[in-house]
Amino acid sequence: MRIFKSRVTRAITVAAATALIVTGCSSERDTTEGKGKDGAKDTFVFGGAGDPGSLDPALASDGETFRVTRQAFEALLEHEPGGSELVGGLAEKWDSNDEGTVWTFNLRKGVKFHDGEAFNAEAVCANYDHWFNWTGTYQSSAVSYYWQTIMGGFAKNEDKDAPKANYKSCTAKDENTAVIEVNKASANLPGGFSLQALAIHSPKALKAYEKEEASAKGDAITYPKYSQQAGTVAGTGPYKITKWNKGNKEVQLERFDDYWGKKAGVKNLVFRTIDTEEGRRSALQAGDIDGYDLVSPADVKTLEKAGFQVPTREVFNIFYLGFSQEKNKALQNKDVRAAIAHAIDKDNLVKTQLPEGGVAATQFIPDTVEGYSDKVEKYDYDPAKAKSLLKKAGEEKLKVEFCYPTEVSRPYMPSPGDLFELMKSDLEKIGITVTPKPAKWAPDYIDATEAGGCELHLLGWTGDFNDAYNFIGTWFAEYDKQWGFKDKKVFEAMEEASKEVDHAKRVKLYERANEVVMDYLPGVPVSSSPPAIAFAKDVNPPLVSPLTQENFAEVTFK
Amino acid sequence: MPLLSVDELSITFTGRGRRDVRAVDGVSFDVDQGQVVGLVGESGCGKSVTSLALMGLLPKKGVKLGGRAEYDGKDLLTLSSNAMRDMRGKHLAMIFQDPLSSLNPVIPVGLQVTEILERHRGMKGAAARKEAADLLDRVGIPDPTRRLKEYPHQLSGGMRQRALIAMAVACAPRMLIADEPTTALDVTIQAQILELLKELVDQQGTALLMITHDLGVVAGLCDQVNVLYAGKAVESAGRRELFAQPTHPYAHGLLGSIPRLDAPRGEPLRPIRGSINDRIDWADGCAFAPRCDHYTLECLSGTPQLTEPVGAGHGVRCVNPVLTGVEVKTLGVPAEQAVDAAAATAPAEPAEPKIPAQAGPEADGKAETDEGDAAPEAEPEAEKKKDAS
Amino acid sequence: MLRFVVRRLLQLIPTLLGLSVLLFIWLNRLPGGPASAILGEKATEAEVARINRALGLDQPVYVQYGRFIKRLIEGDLGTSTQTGQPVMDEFLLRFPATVELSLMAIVLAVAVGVPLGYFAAKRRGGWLDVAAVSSSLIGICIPVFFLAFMLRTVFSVNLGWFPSYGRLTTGINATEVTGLAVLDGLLTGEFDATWDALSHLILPAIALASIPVAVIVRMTRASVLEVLGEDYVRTAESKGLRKGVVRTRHVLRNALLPVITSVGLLTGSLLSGAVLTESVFTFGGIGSFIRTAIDGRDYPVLVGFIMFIAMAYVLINLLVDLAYSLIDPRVRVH
Amino acid sequence: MSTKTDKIDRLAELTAQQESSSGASLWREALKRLRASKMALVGAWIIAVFLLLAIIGPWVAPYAPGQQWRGEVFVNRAEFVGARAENWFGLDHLGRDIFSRMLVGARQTLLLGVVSTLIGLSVGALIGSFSGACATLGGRVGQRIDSVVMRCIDIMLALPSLLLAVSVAAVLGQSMTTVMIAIGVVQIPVFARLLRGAMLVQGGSDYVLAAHSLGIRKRRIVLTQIMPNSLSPVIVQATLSLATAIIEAAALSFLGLGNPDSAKNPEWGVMLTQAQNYADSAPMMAVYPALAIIITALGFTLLGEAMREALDPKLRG
Repeated sequence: MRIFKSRVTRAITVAAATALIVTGCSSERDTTEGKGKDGAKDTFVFGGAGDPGSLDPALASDGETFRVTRQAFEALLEHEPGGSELVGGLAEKWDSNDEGTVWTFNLRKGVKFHDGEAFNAEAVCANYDHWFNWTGTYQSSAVSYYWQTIMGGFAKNEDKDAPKANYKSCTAKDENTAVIEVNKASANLPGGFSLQALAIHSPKALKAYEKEEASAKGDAITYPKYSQQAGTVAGTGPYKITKWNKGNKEVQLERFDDYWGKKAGVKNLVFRTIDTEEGRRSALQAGDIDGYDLVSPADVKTLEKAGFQVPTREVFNIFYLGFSQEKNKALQNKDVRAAIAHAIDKDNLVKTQLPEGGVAATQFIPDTVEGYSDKVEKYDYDPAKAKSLLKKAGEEKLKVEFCYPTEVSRPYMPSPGDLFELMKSDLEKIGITVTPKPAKWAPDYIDATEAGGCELHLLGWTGDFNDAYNFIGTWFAEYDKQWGFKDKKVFEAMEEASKEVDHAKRVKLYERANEVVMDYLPGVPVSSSPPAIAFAKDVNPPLVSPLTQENFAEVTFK
Repeated sequence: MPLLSVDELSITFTGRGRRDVRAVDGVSFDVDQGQVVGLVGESGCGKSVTSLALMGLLPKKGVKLGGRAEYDGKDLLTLSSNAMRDMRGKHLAMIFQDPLSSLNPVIPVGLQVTEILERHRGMKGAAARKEAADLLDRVGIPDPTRRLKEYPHQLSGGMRQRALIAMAVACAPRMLIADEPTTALDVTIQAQILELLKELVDQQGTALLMITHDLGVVAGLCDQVNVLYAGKAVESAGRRELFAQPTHPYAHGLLGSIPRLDAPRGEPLRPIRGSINDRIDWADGCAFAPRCDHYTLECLSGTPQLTEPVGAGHGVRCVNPVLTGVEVKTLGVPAEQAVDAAAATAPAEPAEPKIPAQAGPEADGKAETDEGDAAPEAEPEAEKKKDAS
Repeated sequence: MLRFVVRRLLQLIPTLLGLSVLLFIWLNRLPGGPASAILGEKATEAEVARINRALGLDQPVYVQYGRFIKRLIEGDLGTSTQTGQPVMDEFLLRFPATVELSLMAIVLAVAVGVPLGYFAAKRRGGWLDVAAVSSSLIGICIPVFFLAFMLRTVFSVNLGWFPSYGRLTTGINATEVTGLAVLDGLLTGEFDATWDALSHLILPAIALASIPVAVIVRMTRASVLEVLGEDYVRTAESKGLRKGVVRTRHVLRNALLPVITSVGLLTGSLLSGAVLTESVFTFGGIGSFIRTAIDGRDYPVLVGFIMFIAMAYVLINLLVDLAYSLIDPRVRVH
Repeated sequence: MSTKTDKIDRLAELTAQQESSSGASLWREALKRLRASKMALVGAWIIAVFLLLAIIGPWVAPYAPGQQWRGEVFVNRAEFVGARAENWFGLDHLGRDIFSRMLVGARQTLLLGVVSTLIGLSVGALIGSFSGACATLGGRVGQRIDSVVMRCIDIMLALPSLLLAVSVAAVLGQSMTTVMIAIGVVQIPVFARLLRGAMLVQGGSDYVLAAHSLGIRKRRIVLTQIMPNSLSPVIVQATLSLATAIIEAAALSFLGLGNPDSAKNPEWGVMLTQAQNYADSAPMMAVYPALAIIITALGFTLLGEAMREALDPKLRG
């Protein structure tokens, strides 16, 4: 005992002393970090903005989770690297019947799951059936949001408010052909098959999942244990998840050597959470991480100047100023809405507040999405016209409440408070009195906007896949409290487009729908802007994706 | 050659933005082996400061020392602080006024005794503890081994003072300074402590510098007495001489203000007027003049010199000395007897001719000190816990 | 002694009950609800209703309070709306990091504050005193998060001496024993982990220590000044004891008594500071967790944290009292 | 119990003692000492300048705080406009004049400090004097009540002030008023303890006993004797609270709970928080508000501490 004690004491002293010396020496620290035996850097550390919610993407609906799981799980379809076109993923080819209800997938051969299981049609069906047969808390839309969006409800809906199931069946026609049937054609297909939430897990892992139950206890939903630690989950991706160290806020992944495609460029991939923008920037500058997402637009120039790489993504989101017509009756007048649209100096917003590559928007989808129309009515910046429109409407002393979220940075609006300030001063210029209504993003702000409690509000959307319905369909297909209007022309245009199965025809109908929507002007689409992403100097970065679906297996060190 | 020879000691406090204050202004006295010398005066007269200066316990900053204080041929005032550290406790030891606050409350008494043995006598562990127990036993603390383990707050007031004395005599110092060692104690205990001190002086031949305002203590213990007023010795004499014929009006007044049992009923006390704050600068004349019944214009012409108007070895600093002795007629007894009476009563029957201010001992250090408002009626000897410094 | 402890612990019960009522009322007064916090942008009314039903939020208030209390007694602080994990588990997971950081900060504060306070008092009015007092005053006046921010910019981004965030460098997989990374490294002999953890700790600890240092400097200074004027110090000097003995045994030992109390009870300000520093340095402790809970309105976590602190406060208080009675013989617990 | 409480209690004790012993002269004494203190002098100067700015700031500010320079000078995101003739401190991230915003912010900051301190003071005084009155005059039941109240107050002291603020903000929504209330709430236990302490000391003091023995009603004693005499510790604490309020406000902004309407009513804490996002490209944007906060808080702290020292003989030499 005594010997032990004194040895420990001595060790403490020695270690503390050395530590102080070593940490005092900067070069020492940099060289010892993340190197393999041969001295080459073999760990790529990426700074995320938030902790993932679970390691099972099927339970998630947020980008921070998907960024991690995407490296380990693959869906039937994927998007082309650096673009938004659908391409084969685990399915090499896919097809549907004319009604869009039967989807046939020709699966890739020689694919292995991380746990050694083989990938085949039965595995695919096991996944879809697993989700379809979810019970209990899994049926909560907090857990299975994407499944419900794409496939509707479950085999046995436990809640009468749950959507009706659209998923019918999945059959393994042969080893490499899976057929998925749905009840009704949907605009969300085939795009939905590419969602990370519907990525394919190993059947062995699925069996293990089924032994556990998510539970709702107290005020929140408890995620099942398997999704909270590495070990059980297994996909087919180029990396496998080896450790989730929540205390250190990091998820560690390791190259999967049996990957069917090109093997990952760096052996270890680590996602570490750094909650603040300036924290991530500092970490990159200090050399503690090799890249991070959601770069503050203000930092892009300084980072580039210092030699960091800040590749520009294509835009795939939309940021808009919403009107709640029921909350403020004046907004029911199109002239008032148009006046506001003419008052907003979009170019200034884009130039001063949004990252490089941002563009002013003319409609509620970015120009990268099929269905974008050049013929929509554009409400150009024109304060004089805005004023005269107000006068025409007899609303020269218009007063509006303007909601904006605080302490949040969304991919489409890096700093809402500042965007609000600029718009507010725009509106004041044409004589509108603006009352600021700031609120915390969740739940306060979301609640208020959803309930139509905000006369003017700032929101946006990042597309899940390349289909215009994924944008405008969520807002203008039917009466929505957030917008508080009923307009037959708009609703009909949407309905028509969503029902069309033929792709080319549907795109045309979307263009038309966009024109109708912009003619009605339910809100002001402001901008589309790519969230900036930055990498260290010695990194060959992956192709950046408009859907923020970067594949980190492409990364290598210079 | 005397053991300690203080020559024209002066102590000045200097402070930024403040006027210099000369607390002690040319005090001289000698202490021989085995002799008990008293420094007497009311609070603020400089007696405690003198003792601290001799011990080298005054802060270096803001204090200017003048004159010499030779102990065994070494000038204590110029000794380096390390040399002084070696002297203290070993050659010179001091007993303080308030035994409770003078003992470290969170350390057992034993350690406070052994630490000095360790420092100066190189004793360690059990040997030191045994010696400490012997010391406590010697100063009359019963059950010393148990007491060693106790903390100061567990001891009674008298025992604490005994413990302090034990520490002081632990290294058999040749010179002991006692600063009001009995002030904070109950009267019965006071006598015992004085008795103890007397014994120690007698047995070990230690020289004792007794600092007190208590004339009873002086009468009972001291061989030689120096009466201090406003930083200067105003009268310096042997005990008997002083009590027989207090010549300086201040000393005269001090003795005269002792209430006596044998005084007739209704006889008023005769306190000295005013307080020590009513003083003039020694440079301008006699500092006591404003309170003096005998003062003349002559008193204000420069510092009075120490003369010997009533006999050799009896110095008086006054131009109008009182040559009549303590007013014998009011005392009703001859002067010579008065001394004996005071001496006899002090240790033995302490309740009797005490100075009024001592009736209630100040038990702890928290008592208020309001030096400023001592009314003329107040007893001039009302010694406060803290000396003006 | 034991009775004292038991009594103090019993006193905890009414306090916590009262606190729980307050917290419950507070929770019920809150606008919005967990449902929309869970669902985010995608919430629809029907879904919110479904979640509320699932969580039992549609039941009467007293039923909800009953459940609230029952769960508290079971040590169940609810489930975090952000992470979907039990609040208790989240705390336990992150507690060691905050303990480690706080300990480091306190050690730093004591190591710097006590000597500084002591010498400031010894050389009262000298340059050291002026420097110590004024820097401690300034230390209190710098917003903690700003200090943390400056430290990171200077020592991590510009000089590159210390890591800018986190607890451990990736790739250093220390074996967990106690959860305190520095200690674990020492216990398992993984010294690289120890100094990696230490280097991550230093900047946040300095930031977190800024207020405790200021408090300790001033407490020590005032206390030493008081003790220096005490008679027993003069007694010790009169015994000719060596300087070191006087300083440690007689001055510091007594002067540090009130400082010890204050160190024990800096909990509140330490935890406040931890929320700020940890979130600047993304240090994976309770502090940064609370920060995200504040951002995400994770009420179960906030409520749990308040209960947790109240308990910690009472317990630390108790420990300090016990420690005090051991150090100061005048204080005896009955 | 804690350092905080220790200091508060000591302050209460001291001033109460002084009041009761010889009233006005001790005030004068303290004032004299205060005047000699360099700390107080520096503090007073800082406060004087701050007050001046707070009063005249919004009038002398060259531009409206919300006015934005557009196009011609503030383009291309990261390029900030630094100090120049028209804009002494340069432009912020929205192209607004930082100098004007600092000036207007001085008043906001003062307002915030004063109002929140008043909230803390009034509620704290109510609780503290109630508790103190119970303890001194209420017999055994009163003492029980007092001990319960004080335990709650102690726990409130222990809770991180930020959490209290978050709780308040959560219920009341986010606004300048919320910030003031939140910071005020944090001060409540401090003042409650202070007043209770003062009352307890005075409750046992001679003049209260004398008043009591003269048959003066208890309530009257509290109102006429004890309350007025607790004034000086309150003044000291209020000065220190102003400093705390300014710093707390900054911390609240950092956590996103600051004043949301910062365009027209800029407040230094919010300015500092916003500036941190641009620390890399425009560091001066953070430096101005940070220095302003630190210096102002320092001013109040210096004066408060000097006052405390002047009142406390133990801290004197």
